[in-house]
Amino acid sequence: MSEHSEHDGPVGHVVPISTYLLVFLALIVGTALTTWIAYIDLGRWNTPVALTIAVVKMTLVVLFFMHVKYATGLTRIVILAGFFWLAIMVTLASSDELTRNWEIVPQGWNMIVPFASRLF
Amino acid sequence: MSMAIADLHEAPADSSVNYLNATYGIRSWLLTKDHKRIGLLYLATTTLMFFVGGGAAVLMRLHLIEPQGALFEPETYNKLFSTHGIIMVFFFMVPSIPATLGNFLIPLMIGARDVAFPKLNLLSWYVFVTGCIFALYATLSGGVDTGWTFYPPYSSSFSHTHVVAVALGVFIAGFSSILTGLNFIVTIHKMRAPGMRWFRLPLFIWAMYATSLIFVLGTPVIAITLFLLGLERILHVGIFDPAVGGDPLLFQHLFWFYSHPAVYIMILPGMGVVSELITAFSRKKIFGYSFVAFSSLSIAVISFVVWGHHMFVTGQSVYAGLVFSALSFLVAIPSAVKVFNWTATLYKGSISYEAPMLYALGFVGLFTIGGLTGLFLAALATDVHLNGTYFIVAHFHYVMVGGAVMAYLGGMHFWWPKITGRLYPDYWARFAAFMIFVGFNLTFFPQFVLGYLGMPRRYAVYPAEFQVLNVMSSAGASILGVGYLIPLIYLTWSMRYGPPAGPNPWGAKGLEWTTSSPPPTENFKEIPIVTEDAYNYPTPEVPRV
Amino acid sequence: MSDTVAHGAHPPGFAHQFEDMTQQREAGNLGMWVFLVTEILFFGGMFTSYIIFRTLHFASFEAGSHLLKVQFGATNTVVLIVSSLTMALAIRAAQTGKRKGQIIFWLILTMFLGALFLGLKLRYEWYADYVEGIVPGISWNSGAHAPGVELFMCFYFFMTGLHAIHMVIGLGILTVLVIMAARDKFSSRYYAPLEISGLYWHFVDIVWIFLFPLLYLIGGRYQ
Amino acid sequence: MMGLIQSGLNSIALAAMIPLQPAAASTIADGVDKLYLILSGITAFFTILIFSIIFYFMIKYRRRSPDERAPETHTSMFLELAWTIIPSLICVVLFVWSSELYVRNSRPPNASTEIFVIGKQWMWHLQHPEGPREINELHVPVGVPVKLTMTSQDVIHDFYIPAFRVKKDVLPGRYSSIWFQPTETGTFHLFCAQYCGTNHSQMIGWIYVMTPTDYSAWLAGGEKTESMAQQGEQLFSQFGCGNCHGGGDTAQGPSLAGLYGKPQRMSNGQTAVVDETLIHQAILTPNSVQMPNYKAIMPTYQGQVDEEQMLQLIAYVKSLGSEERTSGK
Repeated sequence: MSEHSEHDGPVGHVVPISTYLLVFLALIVGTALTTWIAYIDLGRWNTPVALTIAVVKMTLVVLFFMHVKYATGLTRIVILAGFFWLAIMVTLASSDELTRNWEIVPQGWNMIVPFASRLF
Repeated sequence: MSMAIADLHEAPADSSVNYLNATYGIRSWLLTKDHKRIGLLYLATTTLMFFVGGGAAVLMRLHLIEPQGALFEPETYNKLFSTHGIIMVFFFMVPSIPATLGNFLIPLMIGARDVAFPKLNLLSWYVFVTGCIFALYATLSGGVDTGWTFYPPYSSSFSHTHVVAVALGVFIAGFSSILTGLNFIVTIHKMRAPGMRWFRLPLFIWAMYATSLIFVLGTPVIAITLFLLGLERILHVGIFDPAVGGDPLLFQHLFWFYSHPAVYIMILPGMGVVSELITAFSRKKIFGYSFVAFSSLSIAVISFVVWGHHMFVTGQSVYAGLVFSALSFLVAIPSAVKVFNWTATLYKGSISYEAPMLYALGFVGLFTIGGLTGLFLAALATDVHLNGTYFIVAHFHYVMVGGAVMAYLGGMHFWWPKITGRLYPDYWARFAAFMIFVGFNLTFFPQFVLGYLGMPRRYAVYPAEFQVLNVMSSAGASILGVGYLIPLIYLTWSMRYGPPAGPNPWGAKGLEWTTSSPPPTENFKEIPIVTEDAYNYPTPEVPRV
Repeated sequence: MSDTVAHGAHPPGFAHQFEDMTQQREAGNLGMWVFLVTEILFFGGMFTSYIIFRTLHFASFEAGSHLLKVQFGATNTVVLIVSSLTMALAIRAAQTGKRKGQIIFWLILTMFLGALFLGLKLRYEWYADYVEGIVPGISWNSGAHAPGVELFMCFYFFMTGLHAIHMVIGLGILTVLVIMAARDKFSSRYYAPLEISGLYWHFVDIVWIFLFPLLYLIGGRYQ
Repeated sequence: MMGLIQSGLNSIALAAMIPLQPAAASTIADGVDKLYLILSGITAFFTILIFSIIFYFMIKYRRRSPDERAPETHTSMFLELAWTIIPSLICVVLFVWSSELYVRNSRPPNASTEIFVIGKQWMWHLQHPEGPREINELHVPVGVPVKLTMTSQDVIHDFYIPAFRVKKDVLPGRYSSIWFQPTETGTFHLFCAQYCGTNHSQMIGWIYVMTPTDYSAWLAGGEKTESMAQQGEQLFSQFGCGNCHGGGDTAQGPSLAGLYGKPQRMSNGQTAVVDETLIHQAILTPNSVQMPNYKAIMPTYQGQVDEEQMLQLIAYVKSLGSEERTSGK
């Protein structure tokens, strides 16, 4: 049940136009930045940087365009659950697919050492 | 079934207007937005699918009486077990308790007029029926022979059967699950009656909430997986094809990401039902309410991280095998907690043995066996030997049939007076419960031994030394089959001829028993205000009102 | 809880199973978010597969990525971001009780941008790919590319195709909204359909925000 | 409780009629059986425990009058913790035990005889390194570790010998392996345990475990054939592989001598061990395993080399071992 009461006038939070425009501008800058960086050789960092920018852009859209900044905790938990489950899928599926070619495990519990050394 | 339901309105249980006789005619049923009527629509559909899938099972067991196969060509046998698996898993077990009992009971139990989105609820049923039609069409027009697991490259490139039609049916039915789960989550969050706090909810609601989580988080993955499989089959290109660097095992990962949790879609609602039954028939508050409630949620979460135990022998990496094995053992613990708490609830109870209670106790026993034999399959070294044999078949039937179907029947018998306003003959109900229990054990216990002896599953013909156990299993299956027909007969009979039930025939607690049987269209004359915990059965200190 | 809403005459759009408008609005909002979570996992199955194969066959995926037309990918990203802004403004117009003409204007502009996205994609990317022979299963020049590139292109078409299907559904929803707005259904008290559809539209935008770098910008284009 | 009686009766009846245990004929079997027995013990213990408690409560606390009320009992934190922690500990023990066993069982001894297996709908094709081929039958000597290298020509199959307690999927496009060391002579079932189509249940065969002398006689008795490595060497020259992979300064591809089993840096920056799967990839999709310092000029042999020839080529590459050779011939 809802706890907060609403008066006359609009239900829900009205975001000022200036905020929308700022967010929009940030998104455009982000897009330009990703594209520009793709043409610069950062070695192994190209993908992480591109994805970081994408995550920032997503966060902006979710918080402002989708009003999550003004939403209840429940909404946030729901969203986080979605990403958490996606992370489960990626992590555990990769735990097989990306370790198949690892050298066959040594005898007995000595395997923990090479196993751990692959992780770090 | 639907004919019989349509007849109901001619015999109103009491003089007042209820959801069954509020409006008349087929149209009023097909366009209903009442969660109770939608529950009954699901009941009719899933019952039909159950007997289609069950028919396939009976034919399979008859075929296996002889080592060389008594009845069919191998191809036909393969289609039979595929049909059995696909229909039973996707079109009966998954929607059974959630979509029938869940739909009927959730608003009643939390004190709401309806689910949050009644139109969406009706739409889910139509989506489900569409899925059923695709599956039935494919079955009738030649069938499918991939098994319910659809493993490529067999399903994508080698099978000559109606894979795409069936996969499409499952895909469509998946959306029905998603919409139902979504509806339930929002209903449980937003539609509870005043005073119905989370820790006052009946445990069936907790179980349904956990189930809905799996619906919402798992089903989209099977949808996209089957979508990719269909594309691969139609276009002859795709990501599961090793010829272009793809990986058939990736399909298995994505498939089991849904299909392992799907096992808990089947068993969690059953656990919820049993929590209701055991408390009602022993007149006791549940032992360890919060432990039972949280074990439902933790089962839902853990169920998503154990899927790799289906793949210990498929060429999954040793490392992943170790991770998945460890996680798989985890899921045993909340299940054990539940079993112990149910048993402890009986302590000092006032236990009576009407049919629903017999089903519930049967559930606890069979689920215990089903759960414990799961340990053999979580353990890597024994799984290597048992994977892909009849041991697996026996294990998951103990969980899904001995567990979930027993609970479903128990729940059906428990709430039948509420649903129809009529009582059924208890003698027959107990007889059927007994017969199902015996038939079930005779069917599936020998399969544990068969599996350990090394008989692989999905064999149309088998070496002669396995015959004795197979014949025992087939004999059990015929008892089981008759056992399932008996309730169909007397429950249908009771809809017209059963004595009126009254609002609370069992003396049970819970909001659904405070309204008339059958309930009025909007469930309650006035939205109730909840002031006490669930299962607050009167004790000697507190005189019964 | 606002009693006037609960016990007075039912406002437009009020459904019987709810106690009041606030409960109804919250339920609708939560329902949409739960649906979007299922969408995350629906696309997630594909993203998971993509991430795995991209790691396993990095060289082929890089080669495949360079077959894509990055200028159109970038342009379309901007187009979608603008459409998200116009969608947000359409909702804001309803929220602040603006005249229906203004709501319809923003909605139509959103639709136009959505259609522009699909048009660019169809004409300058997919059709061009078809002509070039880099559409696996339909027009594939097997001699010119390694098998791993075919795998990449499968992913490219499956993922962008699925995204495009979502765009088309979005355009359908927007059409309904325009009709509803034209019939004066929305007010500052009731704009739930707009708000919920907006969430969907933004979600589709977010999917593209990830598809763009993941598909078009692998390994850098600096070579 | 009915289940208990039922199960009891079942067990007695079964014990009288048929064995409850499959033959145990490999070094792996005993360990697995021991774990199986313990697990069965745990299952029986808890099943009997739960059934007896339920049965006892059912009788002791049966409702004696319709108005009877049950006294209130309170949740006991001690009990809750006990039945959370005890199962957890049992699970930890089981996990450690079974994983250790599994890891031990999955590593073949270094001196294993290698046999090559191809699964196809619906038969098993096997070839000994000495050359003899078999269909749905496998002859092996007792007491010698045997390693199987397996691949599939079409769909996923599964190589399963119940008496040895070994099982592994056989996949297209990849090589999987299992090993076993028979401890008893005799004839044992070979099953396909992964559903593979219409005649899945006929994709079965026999494993003949023979004394070493019988085995040598069997090997000598068949038609004289060249060893797999020799057959592979012939293919190697037939396809002209030696032109580039023959070693020497002017060679356009890497020398294959001593390559097998060694990690190699690929031009995509990743390191991969040269194993069966990698050799397979190199022949069918050369670009996917391109090595630095060499030009990507190797053509694909897709459609020219079948699975059987592939295994012979692999056997040849493996036979090159680590000894340095200057020419392919």
